Formats: sequence, structure tokens, C-alpha cells
Amino acid sequence: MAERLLTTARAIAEAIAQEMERDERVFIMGEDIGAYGGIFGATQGLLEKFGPERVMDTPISEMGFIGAAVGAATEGMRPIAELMFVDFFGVAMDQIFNHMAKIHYMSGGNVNVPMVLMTAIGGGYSDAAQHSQCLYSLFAHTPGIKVVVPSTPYDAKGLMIQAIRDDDPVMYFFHKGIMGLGWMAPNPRATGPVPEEPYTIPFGQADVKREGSDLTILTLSLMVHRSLDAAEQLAEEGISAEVIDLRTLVPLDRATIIESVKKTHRVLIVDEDYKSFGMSGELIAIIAEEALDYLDAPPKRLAVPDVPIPYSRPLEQAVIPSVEGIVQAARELMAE
Amino acid sequence: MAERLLTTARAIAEAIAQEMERDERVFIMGEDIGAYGGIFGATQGLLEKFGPERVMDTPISEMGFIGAAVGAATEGMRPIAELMFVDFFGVAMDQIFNHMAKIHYMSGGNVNVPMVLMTAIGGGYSDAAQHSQCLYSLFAHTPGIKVVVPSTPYDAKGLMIQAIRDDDPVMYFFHKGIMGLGWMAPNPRATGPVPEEPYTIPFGQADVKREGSDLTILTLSLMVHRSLDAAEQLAEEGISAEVIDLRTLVPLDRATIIESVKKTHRVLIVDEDYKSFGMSGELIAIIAEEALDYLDAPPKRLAVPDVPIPYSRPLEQAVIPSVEGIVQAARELMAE
Amino acid sequence: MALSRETLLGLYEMMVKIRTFEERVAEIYYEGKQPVFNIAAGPVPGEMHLYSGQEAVAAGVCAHLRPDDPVTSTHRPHGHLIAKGVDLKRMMAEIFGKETGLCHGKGGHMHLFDPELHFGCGGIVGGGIPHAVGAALAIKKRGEDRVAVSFFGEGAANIGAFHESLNLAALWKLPAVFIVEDNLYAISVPKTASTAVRSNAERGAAYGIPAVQVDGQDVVAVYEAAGEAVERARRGEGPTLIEAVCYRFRGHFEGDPEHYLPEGTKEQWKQRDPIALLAKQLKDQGWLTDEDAQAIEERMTALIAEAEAFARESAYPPPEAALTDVFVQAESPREEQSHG
Amino acid sequence: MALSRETLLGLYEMMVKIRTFEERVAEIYYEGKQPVFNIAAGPVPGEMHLYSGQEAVAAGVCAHLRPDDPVTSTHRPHGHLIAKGVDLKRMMAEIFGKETGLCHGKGGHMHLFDPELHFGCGGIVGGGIPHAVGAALAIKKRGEDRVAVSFFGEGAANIGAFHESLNLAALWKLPAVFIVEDNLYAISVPKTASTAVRSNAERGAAYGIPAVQVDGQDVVAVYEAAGEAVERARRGEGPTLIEAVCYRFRGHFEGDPEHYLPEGTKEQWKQRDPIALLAKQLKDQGWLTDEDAQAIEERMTALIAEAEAFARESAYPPPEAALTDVFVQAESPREEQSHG
Ligand SMILES: Cc1ncc(C[n+]2csc(CCOP(=O)(O)OP(=O)(O)O)c2C)c(N)n1
Ligand SMILES: Cc1ncc(C[n+]2csc(CCOP(=O)(O)OP(=O)(O)O)c2C)c(N)n1
Ligand SMILES: [Mg+2]
Ligand SMILES: [Mg+2]
Repeated sequence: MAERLLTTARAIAEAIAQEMERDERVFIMGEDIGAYGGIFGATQGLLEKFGPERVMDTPISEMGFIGAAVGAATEGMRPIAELMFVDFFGVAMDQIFNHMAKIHYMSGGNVNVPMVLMTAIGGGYSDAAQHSQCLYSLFAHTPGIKVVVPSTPYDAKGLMIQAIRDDDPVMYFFHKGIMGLGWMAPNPRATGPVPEEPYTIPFGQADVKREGSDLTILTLSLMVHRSLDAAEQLAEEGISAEVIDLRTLVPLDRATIIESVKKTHRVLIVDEDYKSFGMSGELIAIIAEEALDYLDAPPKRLAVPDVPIPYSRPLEQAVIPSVEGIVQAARELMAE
Repeated sequence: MAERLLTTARAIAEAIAQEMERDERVFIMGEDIGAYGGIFGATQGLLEKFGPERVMDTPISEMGFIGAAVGAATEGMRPIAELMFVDFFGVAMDQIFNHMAKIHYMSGGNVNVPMVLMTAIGGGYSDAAQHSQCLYSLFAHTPGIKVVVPSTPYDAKGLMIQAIRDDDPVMYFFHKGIMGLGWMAPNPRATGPVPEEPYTIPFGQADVKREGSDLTILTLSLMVHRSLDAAEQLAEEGISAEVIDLRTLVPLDRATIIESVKKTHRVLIVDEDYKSFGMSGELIAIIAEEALDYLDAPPKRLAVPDVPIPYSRPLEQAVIPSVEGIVQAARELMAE
Repeated sequence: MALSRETLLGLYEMMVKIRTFEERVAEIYYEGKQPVFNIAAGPVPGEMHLYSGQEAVAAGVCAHLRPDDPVTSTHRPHGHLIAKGVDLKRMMAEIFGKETGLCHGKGGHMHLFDPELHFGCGGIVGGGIPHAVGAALAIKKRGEDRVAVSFFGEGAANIGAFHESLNLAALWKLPAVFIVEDNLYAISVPKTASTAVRSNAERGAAYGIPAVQVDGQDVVAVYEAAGEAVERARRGEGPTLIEAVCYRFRGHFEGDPEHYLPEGTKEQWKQRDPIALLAKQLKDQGWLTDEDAQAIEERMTALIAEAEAFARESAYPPPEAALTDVFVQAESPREEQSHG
Repeated sequence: MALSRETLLGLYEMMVKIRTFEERVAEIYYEGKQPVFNIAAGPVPGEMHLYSGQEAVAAGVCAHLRPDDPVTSTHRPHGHLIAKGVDLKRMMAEIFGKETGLCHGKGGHMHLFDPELHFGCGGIVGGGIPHAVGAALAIKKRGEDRVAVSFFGEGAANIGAFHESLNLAALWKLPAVFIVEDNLYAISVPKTASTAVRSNAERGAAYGIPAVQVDGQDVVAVYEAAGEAVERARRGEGPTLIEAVCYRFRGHFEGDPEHYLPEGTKEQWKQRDPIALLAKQLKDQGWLTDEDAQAIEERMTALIAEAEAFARESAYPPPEAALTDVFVQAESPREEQSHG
């Protein structure tokens, strides 16, 4: 039988729908998630299936409705809230950071906050400084939040089901460029095989998306795709790159990272988030702590160079890691 | 003439007063900064000197008044805003992160946001999960904010004057445990010599608070004091620790860090912030990138182990780096 | 409608219970903090915000609540939690940071959670208001007749979460009651310097919510207003906003120098101690004698002494416990991955 | 009071200018996006929120403003900036992402800053409201008679920043005017599903601020209400809240499928096009002929064509420019360190 192909957006919407069917405690709230189907399509079809009681359009009150999700979760529901763009986190950060993330701990483990906060990340289409960020590092720095950042339709579905079933608060970051939206630049990998039945992918398991022996590329989300394209080019030059999709930052699959670095002895981090004080630093630190003697060259990182995302196309293209940039960085790493 | 001694709180208040005298565009806003003098004393005496027009108590509206500081700054004033505890950043993060930090860049350099956002950090006195955090890493990850974290009365004054005169938004983090407050556990180094006349300390200059040859301790804020105490003990065991006070995270004095590591070949990061995806990772990454071959042992870090700050004393003491913990970590580092 | 003797005596007892608890906590708090105050010292370290003076509000509102009615509170939560019916032992043990505490020592005085009573609180001003909205939403979704109540200060009524929460509750017609405890100050900042209107009841209009200001020293006034609001919510008719004007007798937190208070005002307010006011009324009605009053006080003192003894005798959690409870599921659920 | 011919014609011209600009930007926007829509393609990539249909609000309000009156706007800022008197060339160049643009290409359509006009905007709903409060505070501190105006949508009136800002402005009696543009929708969410009251004018009461709802398709009504508000602010009498009910003719952003619109409503609203309404009034009064109208349109078209030509001919900033302007002072100030 031919494999069923879905876009990432449809895979996510299907995961949510299946869990809503399975568990009546699950409901979803957010701006434009009802009739509109979600600005990035992650909730398409849900209103029609489940009605406005379980698929709730909200006012522009992120502090209010994300806080309400926290309150509903502590009362035994399993809410999903959509923060339209991660860039808007600042208006709701207190609820995310001081409540969603900490109530379980502060209560000594007596109160659970089983909710999913899903949000869109990423740039590359000239949406500028307040609509193009990734920011998963901020939340990975925050104790108490599981951080999920899928890259493919298959992973997106399995990780979403896992997230909804998880008893902890989960932030789920989908990159606009992997959703398979009709109005974005086409990304062939944004459509892929997705089984119809529900399935889960455990958190904390990185996925080796391509095996290689000369260097390890650690990355996630859209940058998995760019890294795979770069690996292709590098292969033509005789450089064998292993591409590891971290998939979740919290929990982080240290074992897979360390194992790969011990094999290749060289590591490049590709990250669409800001460079300093974030994911790329953490990954290098872990490697330096656990595999220092295996490194044949200083680790390298390619990330947004600590500037806000500029609007103008040539500026934006200069700061977001590109396939060419990855190829170039890998070459430099091999030359060290 | 005997040196004049001030607490850090008085040093900060003096710096602000002197700048308010020098520049009438400077004013200060915050909760309880007037009659109360600031919960941590950073504004004591200012209301009496400058009156309620320039020393403004605000409602509990951090989004509103920090946003108002941004608006006043873009209109040519030089506001100082106090966020009482950094833990409350979440209610104002949008203004900090998307506006204060980005307007200069988004405007193509045409609009300046010369303001200081000062805030209290740190735990150790059982104020629990929502009143004990450090969080400077979150802001250091954010392009467009200068991040200042002094450790002594002398540095506090010079860095505050620098911050007020700086044309960029500056976040200034003072640790409650270094303020010299009468109601906190005494810290002898919270009182120190402070010149009366105004002076500045440039950003991006780390300070070697103690020279040493066997290992480098990179730290800041209260942890400078704990590290100095630890260095003392280590010296008795024949271990010579260099203690570097970073003073500012943005800009970061990479040169001093790298130079020290090249000298000692061993590095320990001591950080009261959460361990993962933060400062400690960044510092190790920089060292791995720039001085990999100089390391005789994997870099080590001591930080809050990715848990919220617990209330109960034995729990809290277990997660915040202590003098004993630093000594122990240094010993282990030397043994590798 | 005149309240029954039983109701009034119940309110009286509850107020005495709260007051006795708070005053005893204050004494304990200063252990180890004299002659030199060190916030980190003594059996109860950290900040301490007590509720003495405001008892009429917690008692008057919570008298209408069932254990399963969700309540969210603030940095000043003791009164609400006691009025909700907490086990004083586990509450006191938490304040001592002990293993037997409500949160096994992880929460402390500002972060008390009691899931059996559907009670939560926290140290962020306004942070609990949206949680009550969410709890009310959960109630409505399940078609239950429970009511979610959120207590917060007049200072909190100026933070964004207040606005967003009231709008959501009104829009979705949720079974929620919002109680503003206007004790005139947010730390040192008086309401006149924080709030552009005299009464937060004027803010009900912004959401089409019935709103009323009541005398928060008068437990009967609070009881009646809250009763209407709770009933309205249980009937599915939506939220209510109540502002209760009261006064805190002990300063914002222990150690507050209170330089900012105009001279004599606290003494004036103490003339209207809610407990004394009700005692007088009860005595006038012949429903309470001095001996009764004394007996109640003694009973409460004994209860609290018992809680204190429990707390003191309990062990601290072991240091390693600091590392647990970040996540329910440190590992992923055991379900098998069906693909991939 | 009847408005003068000059005033009315000024308003008319301004509305035509904005409309012509927006409709031309729409055409440019679709270049490179047809037949397949790709948001990243063409000379103007990214999201595009146009102002067509709401011109009466920007024109009616800004007619009272001086260049030095601060204005904060939103993700839909073109109308406000044009009405404020921007150089269309530099504005258009910014929308094209060119070096000659207002922000040298770093800002783009949602982040237009013109310090000479004291104008700023941004992509975060409600984000600009506190900035207007701060600008008004700066004005008051300096004793000037300038006025700060903040435009935002009815959707934004449900976010916390609205509440905090209005309270601060009222409390501090600041020279500020808050304009809610109620175009009935926040993307797809109708006001009835977002706002618990019918009119945001009802929210003035929560801050003791004079508040009024006006017909936002009627530029004269907007002009008059805004005039009063601006004068009140200039006289030092504090803030005003105005809600102008209007409609967006082009969807939330370009590409909006608008499935959520009830059938026929847009067509109904287009019957009340603010430009046509004023044109009719002017013609009825004999103050505008068809030829006049055509001449104005041609003049505006020419102006905008000139701006477009300028934008097209301008160069893109060099890629390295992405790394500048994070800080004013990449290095510390040159002042000497006097100690240590
Ligand atoms: C968001 C936030 N801002 C500031 C504080 C510091 N703070 C704690 S309590 C308090 C005053 C609260 O006043 P109110 O709401 O009136 O309650 P009350 O203390 O009077 O009971 C302040 C400013 C905080 N905890 N959270
Ligand atoms: C804080 C925040 N939440 C959500 C969004 C996404 N968003 C952009 S515009 C918009 C609708 C705004 O509606 P309104 O304020 O009525 O303005 P209008 O678009 O109708 O002019 C939304 C939800 C945002 N930009 N910022
Ligand atoms: Mg109060
Ligand atoms: Mg709208």
C-alpha cells in the first residue's frame, strides 16, 4: 500500500484530533484557531470536528488564556494553547515561566500541569524582528518545561501525541517553514509519510537523520533540512556529515550526541536561534565536559549572530544559517 | 585620608543621585522606590533629594511602566526603571525583549533607547521559586541589551554611572546578598571603599579579583564572594585559584577569559543561574572555540541544577553554589 | 436578611482561627531574628506576609465555598487557605519547610498548594487571577456547579492579568468570583497613587460584570455580597467582582518599617478590628459571652499549638529531594513507540 | 461646528493619499507572488497589513497633530504614518527593504520609525500603547504642550498593556489620546467573541477617562472627537479614549482568505466607504467637482509613483549592514575611567 503523505501542519492537526477523540479532557485555545484553522494550519478542521466548546478562539489576551490553560490543567483538564508566534511570548511569559513551569515543583509534586503550549517559530520570509525568532533556548533554560522542536511530519505527529499524553507542561515549537503551507516557499520535506493510527515518539531521543563519519552536525527544526541539503553537497566533496536531529531539547539526548562526536571527532552546531547564551553554547559545553579528548578540532557553531532579525531580504539571508553557510562551516571545520 | 566605605545599596543610590544632578533628563520609576527607598535600598534618599516628579512610585504595572520608560527614552529622556525582583520579568518581558532591546535596530539606528532597567537577583534566604532567581542569561541571550552584574560597592557605582550615560538599554542586576542590607545575612564585602566623586567603569572589562595559576574561576555577582572565600581555602591546600569577575555579560570580555585559561589550563564556572542553556554553557563554548588545546581537563561548572529554587533551607542550600561546593569542584577539577 | 447564630458564630470562630494563626506565626518568625533581624535565620526564614486585620474577607467569602471550589490566592495566602478548611498541621509544617508540609517544603509560605481543597497561590502579583479563570472554564466545560474564586489585592487590580482575566470570565460567562482586597496599600504605595478610580467596583463596567464595593471589616457585609456572587456563579450566570475595603494590621511583610503610613491611621483602623466588631454584635445579640469568646480563643490557640508542635517535630526533607518534582515524568511514558 | 472647506478638502486629500498608497502597495506586493503565492517572494516580501477602509480615522485624528506630537501605531501603520506627514519616498523604500528607507531596510512594513515625526510602530499587539504613555510622561515632565497619540485595534483593547497604560495615563494625568480602531475583527475573531462589552468607550469608566465611540467611517465625526481630545490633552487636562468604528476593506493581511466573514457584510460596509462619504458631502456642498476629485487622485497617484520609483531605484543595504545598529555604542563611551 502506498504510504500516506501529509504536510506537517496536517500531521499536527491530526495528532490533536486523535487525542481529542481519545480523551475528552483535551481541548484547545488560541487566537484564530477556530474558523481560521490556525494561522499556520496546525488546527485546521478541528472546529468543524469538535465544535466551539473544545476549539476556542480567544481574545488577544495571551497572559489570560495561557494562564487559564494552567488553571484548567491543575483542575484536571488537558489543555492545548496556541501562542501564534513564539515572538509574542513576552506578554505571557510570567504564566509560562513562573506558573506553568513551576507549579508542579512548588507544590512538592502534588499538583500536575498537563498542558501543551504550541507555537510557531522561525524566519526567512521577511517578517522581521518581532515575527521571526526561534527562542527555544529561553524555555530550555527554564526548569520545568519540556521542549519539543520537530522537523518532519512524521516526528511532528508522534511528538504531539506524546506531548498531549505527557503529564508535564510541554512547549511544542513548529517552524513555519516545515508546515507545508501553500503560501510559503515550498519545502519538499514538509510533506512526508505519516501513519494514520496514533503513535508516540518518546522525548529525549534524538534522531540520526543521516549517518556520517567525518563530522557531526547537531541541529533541529528547519535547520535539519538545510543540514541534510548541506550534507548532500558535502558528500560530493567527499566529506561525510552525520546529521542529528535533536527533536527535544528538554529532555536532551546526551548519549546520542556524545556517541556521534566520539565517532566523528568534529562537531558543528547549526541553530536558527541567537548565538550567544543559548542552545549552541550548551551543546558545546556538554561535549567539552563529556568528550573533550575526542575533539580533533574546536567545535563550531552557526547561528544568528546576536542581532535581531532584519527585514530586508539580503540582510535576513545573511543572518539565518543557509545551506551554503553550513557547507562552508563544515569545510572550515574539516580544515582545522 | 581614610577611605570612605559604603554599602552596595548606598553606592548605587549615590550613582543615581549624581547622575540625576548632572543630567535633568534622568528620572527613576518603580514600585516602592520613593518613600520606601526601594525594597533593596537602591533608591534610598532619592525622593527627598529630587521630589516625586523625578522619583516616581508606580502602580504594579510593570508592562506599563517599563514600556513607558521605553517611550520616554525614545523621546529623549534617560529613564531608570526598577523591576523589584528579576523574577517578575515575565509580566513585562514583551517590553524588555521586543521593544527596549530591538527598537534601535529596527529603526536602522535612527532611534535610541537610553534607559537602565535595574533589578534584584539571587536567593539563599528562603524566598523560594518566584523570588530567588538570577536569570541574567535570558537577557544576555537577547540581542540589544547590555547586561551588567556587579559584585562590589565600588563596581556597582562605576557601572551604574556608566549604565546611565550609555545610549543603549542596559539591564543592571544587583544581588540582594551584596547590597549590605541590615536585614540580610551580613556579607563583609557588601561594604567597601567607594570614591565620592562620580566615576565610570567601562563595560566589557572583566576584573581579576584574585590572581592564581592552577585554575580559573569565572563568575560574577554574589558568587564572586563565594569564589574568593573558596580560593582562600584552596590556597591553604596549595591550590592557586584565579577568580575572574565578569562584571558585564554583554559586552563580554573574552580576552581576559581566554588569557586566564591559557595560563591556568583549567576552568570552573560558578553561576547562581540555572545550569543548562545559560551562561555557564556559553562560557565553556567560548573557551572550547578559542582555547581548546590549552585545556588540561574538561571544563567544569557549578550552577543551579535545573530545578526551581526550593523554599526549605536544606533544599535551597543544596542547589545554590556554596563555598564548600566551589572548593570541592575545584579539587575535583585539579584531580582530573 | 439577618444571619443565623450558627453562621455568625462560624464566621467568628474562623476569624479568630486566622488571627491566632497569624499572630503565632509572627512570634515564631521572629525566633532567631532577634536582636538582629536576619531574614534567612530562624525556624521560618524568607519573607512573611500576614493577614491579620483582613480576616473578615477570607471568612466571609469562604463560608460559601465547598472543598471542591477552586480558590487562587496571593503572597498573603494564609487567611484564605485556613478559611478554605486546610489541615493546619500540614500548612504549618510547610511554613517551617518540613517534609510533612503541604508541599514537602518546596513551596513555603507564599506557595501553598492543597489539591484536595483546590487551592493554589503564589508570589507573583496578579498571577493567580488567570488560574481562577481556567478553573472556572474547566468547571463550565464539565457542567458542574462549582465556583472558582480569586483573591487579590487592590494593587493587583492594576496589572494586565486582571484585565485579561475579567474580560475572559465575562466573555465566556464563567462561574468565577473576583475578590479585590483593598487594604489601601501595595507595600508602601497607597491606592490613590496606583489606581485612577476610587473603587475597583467601577471597573466592573469595563466587562459588563456586576461589581460592588463592601466594607471589608464587616464580615456580614462581605458574607452577603459573596453569597450573592457565589450563587450567581453556581446558577451559571457569570462572574462577579467584589472589592472589600480593609486594612492590614501588621505591615506589608514582617520587618516593614511602615514609615510611609500617615500617623495615627493604623490606630484608627484598629478601632474597626473585624473580630472585635463581630464580637460586639454577637454580644449585643446575646449570642456570645466573654467566656464563650475566651473558650473559642483557647480552642484555637490549642489547635495552632498542635500544628506548631507537629511542624517542629517533623523532619526537614533530605537535600536530594531538591532534585525531584521538576517533572512528573522524568522519563517518557512507558507506552511503546508504535512506529519508527 | 461646521468644518471649513479647507479642512474638509485637507481631510479628503489625505484619505485619498492613504488609499492610493495602500492600493498601490497591494499591487506591488503581488508582484512575484502570482500565480503561486509565496510570502517570501517579490519586491515586498513578508506579511502585509493594509489600511484601506479605515482612512477616516488616521486622517481625522492626525489633522490635529504637529510633527513633534508623538504617535505610536501597530502592525497596520501606513495610514497613521502618512497622515502624520511622512516622506513617502523613504517610507516606500523601507517597505521595499532598501538602504534609503526610513530604517535602512531593517524595519520593514510593520516596524516603521520616523524620529522627526516622533513616530513608531511595531508588530506586537498592544506593544505601542505604553510607549505613548512614556512619551506623554516626557512631555509633561518638560512642561510642553505636545500630545502623544496611540492608535490600536479593538483586539488590542483586550490585552493587559491597554489596561496598565490607561490607568497610568489617567493616574498621572498625561497628555495622551488613545484611539481604538474598531474594525470589528482581530484577524478572524470578531469583537463579539473577544470583548465582553459592546463599546470600548465603556472602558473609560475604569480609569475615570472621558471616552466616546464615534463612527469611524465619518471623518468629520472622528475629526471633531479627536479635536476635543487633543485640545484637552494640550491644556493639561489628561487623557481621552476614543473608539472609532470602522472596517478593513482588504482582509487582515494580504492573502487572508476571509472565510470567517459573514456573507455580504463587506459589501455593505463598502457602501459606507469613508472617502466616498466625504466626497458626496463635499459635492453636495459644492466644494468638490468630479474633475477636482480626479485631479486629486492623479496628484496622489503621481506622488506615490514617484515614491515607488525612488524605492525601486534604491539599492539594498549590503549584507554586512545586518550586523550594525544592535547598539549605539558598541564600545563603551570614550570618557576616561577616573578610578580603578
Ligand atoms: C508582578 C509583581 N510585581 C511586584 C511584586 C512585588 N510585590 C509583592 S506584594 C506587592 C504589593 C501587592 O499589593 P496588593 O495587591 O494590594 O496586595 P497586599 O500586599 O496589599 O495584600 C508587591 C508590589 C510581585 N510580587 N509581583
Ligand atoms: C501580542 C500579540 N498577539 C497576537 C498577535 C498576532 N496578531 C497580529 S494582528 C492581530 C489582530 C489585531 O487585531 P486588532 O487589534 O483589532 O487590529 P487590526 O488588525 O484589526 O487592525 C493579531 C492577533 C500579535 N501580533 N501580538
Ligand atoms: Mg493592598
Ligand atoms: Mg481589529
